Amino acid sequence: MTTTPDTARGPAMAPAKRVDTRAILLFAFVACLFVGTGVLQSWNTTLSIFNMALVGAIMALGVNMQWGYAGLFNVGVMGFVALGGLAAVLVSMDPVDEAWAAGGLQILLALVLGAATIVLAILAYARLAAGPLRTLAMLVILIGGFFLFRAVFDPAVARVEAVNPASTGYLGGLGLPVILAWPMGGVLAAGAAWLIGKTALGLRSDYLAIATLGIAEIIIAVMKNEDWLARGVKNVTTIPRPVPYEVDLQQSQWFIDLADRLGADVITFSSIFVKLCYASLFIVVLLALIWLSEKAWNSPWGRMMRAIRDNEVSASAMGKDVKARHLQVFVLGSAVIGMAGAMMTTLDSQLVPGTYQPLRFTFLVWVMVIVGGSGNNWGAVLGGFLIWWLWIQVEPLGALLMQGITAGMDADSWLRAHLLDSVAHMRLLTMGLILLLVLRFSPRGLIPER
Amino acid sequence: MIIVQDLHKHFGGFHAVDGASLTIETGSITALIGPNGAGKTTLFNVIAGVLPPTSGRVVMDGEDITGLPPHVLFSKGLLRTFQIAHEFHSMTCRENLMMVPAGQSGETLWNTWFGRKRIADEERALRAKADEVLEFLTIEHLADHPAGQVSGGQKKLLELGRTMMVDAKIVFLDEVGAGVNRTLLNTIGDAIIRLNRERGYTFCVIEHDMDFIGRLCDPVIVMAEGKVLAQGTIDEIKADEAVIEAYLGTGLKNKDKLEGAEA
Amino acid sequence: MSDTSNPYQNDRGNKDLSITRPGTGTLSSSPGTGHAMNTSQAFLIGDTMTGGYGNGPDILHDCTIAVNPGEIAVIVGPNGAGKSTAMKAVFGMLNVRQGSVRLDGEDITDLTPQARVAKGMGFVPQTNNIFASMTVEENLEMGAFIRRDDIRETMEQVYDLFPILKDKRRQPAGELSGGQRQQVAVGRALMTRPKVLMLDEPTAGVSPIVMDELFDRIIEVSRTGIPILMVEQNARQALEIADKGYVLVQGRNAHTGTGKELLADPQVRRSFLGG
Amino acid sequence: MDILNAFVTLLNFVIIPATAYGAQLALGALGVTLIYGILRFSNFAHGDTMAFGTMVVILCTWGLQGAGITLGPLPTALLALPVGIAITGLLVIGTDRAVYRFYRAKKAKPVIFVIASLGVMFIMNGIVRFIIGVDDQRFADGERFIISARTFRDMTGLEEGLAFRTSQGLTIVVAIIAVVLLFWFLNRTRTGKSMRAFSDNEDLALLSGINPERVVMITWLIVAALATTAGTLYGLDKSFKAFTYFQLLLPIFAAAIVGGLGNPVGAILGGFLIAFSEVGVTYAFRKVVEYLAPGDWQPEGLLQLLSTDYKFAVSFAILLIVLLFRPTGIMKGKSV
Amino acid sequence: QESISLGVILGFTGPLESLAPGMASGAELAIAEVSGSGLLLGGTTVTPVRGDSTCIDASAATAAAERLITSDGVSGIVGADCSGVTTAVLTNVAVPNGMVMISPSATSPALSTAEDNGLFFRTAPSDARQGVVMSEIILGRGIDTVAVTYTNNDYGLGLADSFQAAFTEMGGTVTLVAAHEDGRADYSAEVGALASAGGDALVVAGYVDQGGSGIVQAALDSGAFETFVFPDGMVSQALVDNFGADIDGSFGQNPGTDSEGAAIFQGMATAAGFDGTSPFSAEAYDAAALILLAMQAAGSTVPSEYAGSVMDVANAPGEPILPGELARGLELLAAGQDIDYVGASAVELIGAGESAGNYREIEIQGGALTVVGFR
Ligand SMILES: Nc1ncnc2c1ncn2[C@@H]1O[C@H](COP(=O)(O)OP(=O)(O)OP(=O)(O)O)[C@@H](O)[C@H]1O
Ligand SMILES: Nc1ncnc2c1ncn2[C@@H]1O[C@H](COP(=O)(O)OP(=O)(O)OP(=O)(O)O)[C@@H](O)[C@H]1O
Ligand SMILES: CC(C)C[C@H](N)C(=O)O
Ligand SMILES: [Mg+2]
Ligand SMILES: [Mg+2]
Repeated sequence: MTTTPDTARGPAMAPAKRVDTRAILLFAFVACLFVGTGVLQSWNTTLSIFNMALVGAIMALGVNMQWGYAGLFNVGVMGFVALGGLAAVLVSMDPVDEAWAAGGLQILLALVLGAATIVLAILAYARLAAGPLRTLAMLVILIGGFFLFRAVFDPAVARVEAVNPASTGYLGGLGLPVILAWPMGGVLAAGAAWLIGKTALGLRSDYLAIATLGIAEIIIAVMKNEDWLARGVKNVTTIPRPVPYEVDLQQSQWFIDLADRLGADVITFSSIFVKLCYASLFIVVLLALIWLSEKAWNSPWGRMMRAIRDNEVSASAMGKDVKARHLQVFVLGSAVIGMAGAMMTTLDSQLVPGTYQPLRFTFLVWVMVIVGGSGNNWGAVLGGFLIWWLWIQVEPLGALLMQGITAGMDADSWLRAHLLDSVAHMRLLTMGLILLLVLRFSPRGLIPER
Repeated sequence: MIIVQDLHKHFGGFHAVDGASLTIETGSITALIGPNGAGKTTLFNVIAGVLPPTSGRVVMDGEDITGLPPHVLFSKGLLRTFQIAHEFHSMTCRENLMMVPAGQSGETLWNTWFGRKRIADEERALRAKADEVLEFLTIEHLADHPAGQVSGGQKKLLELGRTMMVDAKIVFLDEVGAGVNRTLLNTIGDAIIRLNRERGYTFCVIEHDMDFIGRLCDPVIVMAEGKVLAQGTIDEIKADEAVIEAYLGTGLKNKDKLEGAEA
Repeated sequence: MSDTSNPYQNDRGNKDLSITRPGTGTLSSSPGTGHAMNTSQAFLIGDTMTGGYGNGPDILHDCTIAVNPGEIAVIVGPNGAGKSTAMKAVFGMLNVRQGSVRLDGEDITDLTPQARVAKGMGFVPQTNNIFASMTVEENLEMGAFIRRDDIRETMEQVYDLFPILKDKRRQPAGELSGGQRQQVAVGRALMTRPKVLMLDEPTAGVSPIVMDELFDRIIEVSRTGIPILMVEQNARQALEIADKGYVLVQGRNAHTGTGKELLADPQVRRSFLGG
Repeated sequence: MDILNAFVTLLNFVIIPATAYGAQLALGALGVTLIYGILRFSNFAHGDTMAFGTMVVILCTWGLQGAGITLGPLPTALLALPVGIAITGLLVIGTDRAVYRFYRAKKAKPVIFVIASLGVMFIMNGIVRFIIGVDDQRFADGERFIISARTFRDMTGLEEGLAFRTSQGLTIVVAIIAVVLLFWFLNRTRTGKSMRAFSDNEDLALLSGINPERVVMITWLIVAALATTAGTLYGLDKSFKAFTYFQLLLPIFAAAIVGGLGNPVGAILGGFLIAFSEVGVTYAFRKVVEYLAPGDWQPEGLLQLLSTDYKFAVSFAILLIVLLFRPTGIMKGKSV
Repeated sequence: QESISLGVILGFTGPLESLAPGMASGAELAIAEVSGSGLLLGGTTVTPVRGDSTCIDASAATAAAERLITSDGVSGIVGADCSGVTTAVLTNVAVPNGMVMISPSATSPALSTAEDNGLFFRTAPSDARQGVVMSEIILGRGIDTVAVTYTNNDYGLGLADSFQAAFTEMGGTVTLVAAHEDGRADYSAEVGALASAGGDALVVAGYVDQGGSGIVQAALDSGAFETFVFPDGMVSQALVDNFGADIDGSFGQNPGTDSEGAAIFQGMATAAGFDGTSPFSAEAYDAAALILLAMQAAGSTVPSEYAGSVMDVANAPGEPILPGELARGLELLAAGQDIDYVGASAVELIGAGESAGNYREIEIQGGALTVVGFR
């Protein structure tokens, strides 16, 4: 354990003045990776990886808040990302008037009824004394409520989904600018996180993990099967963009002039331009989030969170409301993840519930946090960039590796053919190899918590 | 100050605390002693809200505090230390102390972003206070050392130090002395007396070192098998047959033999 | 380890890397033997040891502790003096940069802790000294892990010594009170039937009656010829039964003498024994 | 007669499939729970370890079949099982040497192990696909059924059939034997206890003379045996496909956790809980009610609590509810 | 002498990883044929570059496409395979970069109306059509109550929807439509519900090497259904390999014609060492061939220039071109003549550029797949 006494931390507020050369070198290295991709492959590729990496970094920041700050093992990242995506649809798509007319209000009514049932049941549970009467009352409320809900809900849903199912068949959104979906994604995720936190945060480590994982699966199941909400597996495509369309740019005179002046090909430049627009929006969000989390983490708030993480029993005896704080970071972290989810859906301009797979949206983000260094915001961000770059680039890297392996072999040997056929699987294998290597040489993460 | 009424705490079929009733007077330094497994720590844990009681009540200054969570009790001025040190291992010793005071404005997220000046001032004061406590405990050289990597006794000191960071009404000390050097323990004893006299803290102390108890405490409550066995001044207790049999014992059996062998 | 609200809950192992990995860190000097010193002879001796945790600063400075068959040696000193560190060093849990450790004349400086157990050394650490999730009886069985003979008799002896453990033998040790856990820890070490016994504050937190019993038992054990090396904060009681006492201050031997001598030394009394 | 028919329907579509599926999950969960119990981390590579073991068994089975060796009514794969276990054992022990040992020595946090196991998962994933490819492989031979639906109908004259597959029978039997053996091993034998001691307090285990490397090796060997057996039985019952084995991981973990991590009996209970909630809650009771209802009365709807779209969600919801009331699983599991 | 490359974006890893190799081989067969002929635009050579669509991860697919276009500089894309990622790649990469994309297998009805600037085509028909064909086949066999299970994605749901609509319209009854997720460990729950709902046959709108087979297996084992109806995702050699005579009497349909093209293609595939009957392999061959033929027709490898020729070469009038005759097609085009590419799947592009939908009706007889008619 190497821990250098950190005298510079001073009144814990002062930002670490010590310039962390290791961190700077690592960021420079990752920057090289991106620039290298730009030079060797294309700037378009780099930028599209970069944009997703920004989103990944934000997700990693969110997970880092939960795990790094508070030791909460949230494996339901995917669910919050999906909720963010849902927000993008609900905010930016145009409302489908026909569908609303067919039963929109009735669906809302049903949802209110459903919520009321649950609230009533909880009230009954809290107010009535334990005993058979309470059980009976609860059962009556829940079962009655369920059937009432279904009776109102089902026909309305059937009518809404029947409205032109090939292209709509859902209620649509609010028709607002898609940028608003980002904070909304955060709010939606935060709301869900609050509900989850209220019930499940008492669970420990892996039990919390499986609980959150389960909730994420439930969220995805709802998004897949409730077509009236966001078309389910039929997907919502053509979500509006906050930035211009390439095709429009390619036709605008000013843009053609600009491209000319820069000596660039209009088509290539148009897609680079669009990506740069996205990138700058994302960077603003990322920087703001980093600033906020750095300030919070290097303050008495952060100190309190670390204490809670180290020892809950003792922190609680020292007057810290552990439950409330856990809920707080859980909600905040989830909001950040939800925001990233909305940003991602905006970038993709489509919501495809089927793409939400735990491996990609939960475990990959975890890898980012751990490889980057949990408990360190910069680490999480670095991990986000590095891992996302790898996730995309291991495909060509893996192929390259395979070529290397097979280079020495007889041109038409059976093994060589077989290996070259399997080249696609080098993708995950390479990822695994790199992951293990990184983890081996810095088990506490690339930029560890101080 | 604290009245415990017929408290029970059962673990499955085992009655760790089995109908204990006792009173801790305001301004006293009350000792709680008893054989290992008598239920002292369990009683502490119930009072401090770590464990829910099976039955019974705890009253503090006329207010029923049974089953309140620890952090609420803390805000009511009830503090406790742990028998097995519960330090925040990845934080420095100084931070371990600085985190204690409640109501720090820097614990509100909003302030960490937009109230930075105020936080800086508060932090300066806190830091000075923490350093003072560290110095008192003779571990000022460990201020920037991670608390997880100090010696066993130093952890206990830190544990005590945390109670000195705030103005408490009542402090429960669970075996502060175990593993602490006796000379230092005397200093701690002095501190406890000073806190008691000057700042009016009430103390309830679990300890197995009878000298320490004798110097500090009045009254002494003896627990055994989850119940209160005896109560009185130290001298009364030392003379109590039941207490001697259950707890104090009569000294080393082999002692004379040892000396005999040497002779 | 099962319940959040269990105040006895603690982490697995002591998070102290040094304990299983002697000398992780960058220190390259070969531990011990290269700098072997031989200042005196004893059955078990940590001879002029210098060393520390990982690549941190030295905690011990030319510290020597030794014990012979039939003897009880007690180490006392202020908190953080390095008493536990010295014990760990003797048991091979950290890097001894200079000096050596010898058992029965054999240099064991380079042996791993496991190997030392096999050579008959028994150790009760200061913290985390029980298997919290296992029953008391299983704790004792694990103490006898390296033994192949019948352990029932030893177990009965331990139960005689600590009757409460017999009552609780089916209970997970993690649910015991602080003092009871301490008894389990000592019991576990005794189960090995060690050739030499090292105890780090065995009486911390035990009631006076049990402390007396423990000391009695320790005397008995030592009578059977087993050397006993222990750290104690209940220093006066310990020194009374000690054949040899060491006062450590800041990792150095500050005073050495028989128990009686140290008890009689006014300066030692005042500074370390609480007057 | 109708009552019998109703009962047989329920048996055929709910009880038997759920029991067999539960046993499959339980076997997988046993491996997960053992690693968690002794080595203290959630091993994400378990699904792919199962795939690897099964792959070896399949290759061997093909060899045996090629040589004309079979087991009569039982699947030949059972003969190949020991080979599979041995080779998988070598693989996981090798993996431990190459990967996990380092972190153990570093006393890394469990989450580091989890992420490392994710890396191992990727690599095993690749290896399996390199060797056997991504396609469906069927390697079951011998009698498929102990009793098939048609035979049952012919035999009893009932309207409803009842099917019970050899592989289902095998799985149930093996799962029960495995859990009993494991329980006995961990709680009654010296080696088993030393493994628990190691898991409890590594340092103290060392001080008691327990050899950590041996404990770790034995753990991995048992895990290899469990994983290979579980994978093979699953493959015999359904089919072998690398991708599905990865997907199995989720319900397996759910089973291990809801049962209480580190507890073999919990793994069995968890497996059955997950399986029965998946199959039971979404079952449409129409047919059963039809048989039981008096006269010609026909229920209108399907009498289904929730559509099967939500079966996965339902099993997770039940898991959540269980955890809310028993925060460390049915059998009070461990947590790190 | 120029050399160009074509992108082949398919889900080499992920849930459809077992379909991808067959499809890629199909596409690469066509590419090799053209390149080998030395006739494309005066001897331009063509190399395939593979990209991994993962089938489900839109971001990874987009990134792969991005790389193919901007870094490898491909002149056209065969792919993607699954409808979801196809849409993503189309809107996010292909359209902005003006790249031509021909998907061999994305069958979601929604793609018919996607905004593509005339750059997107598919050699597979929209599932809207298949629903109608399947209903006719089922009713034609005197079956009027069926249960339906579909793989829970846009393909499965789209197909199930269009089938249910068509079937009920024609007077049939659907007892239950239940989704199943691919790659799950167990399908007893679905089969239990479907069995309870009853029906004379079970329509399995899934993938043969995914949940589809799992459902069939579970239904057979428990005796819940004996007759199955298989749409395109299920019809393949793997089906009979898996179940053999157990599913005798079951039937279904998949895109295909009685054209000799299909047979020729299978022969070529066998010669090249892969299974030509594997789903969408023929369509992939045609997709690649169409791109290259269109280049020849337009005399350019620039996507924006040859995009307009795709429909021309695919449809009549002109000389019909079968698999293996690509060289002849190139010659004809070079000579300024019109061709009508028929290919391995009887390509006929309608509407916004998707296959018209010729289906062949198959039946399992004696444990073998037999073609019993065409629609
Ligand atoms: N979580 C638990 N589950 C079961 N039994 C418990 C639990 N916690 C404590 N006990 C039992 O309750 C009894 C009282 O324990 P407690 O810790 O209160 O004793 P104590 O008086 O503090 O002893 P000591 O002086 O040794 O610290 C002991 O016998 C112990 O075994
Ligand atoms: N794991 C560790 N890593 C680094 N330094 C440590 C570690 N453990 C202890 N130290 C330091 O080593 C010094 C000696 O500690 P040690 O535990 O040996 O003291 P001790 O004499 O046993 O004190 P006590 O009586 O309080 O138990 C202390 O200053 C402590 O801060
Ligand atoms: C590869 C195919 C089976 C894909 C399917 N037709 C879809 O659109 O998703
Ligand atoms: Mg106690
Ligand atoms: Mg010590």
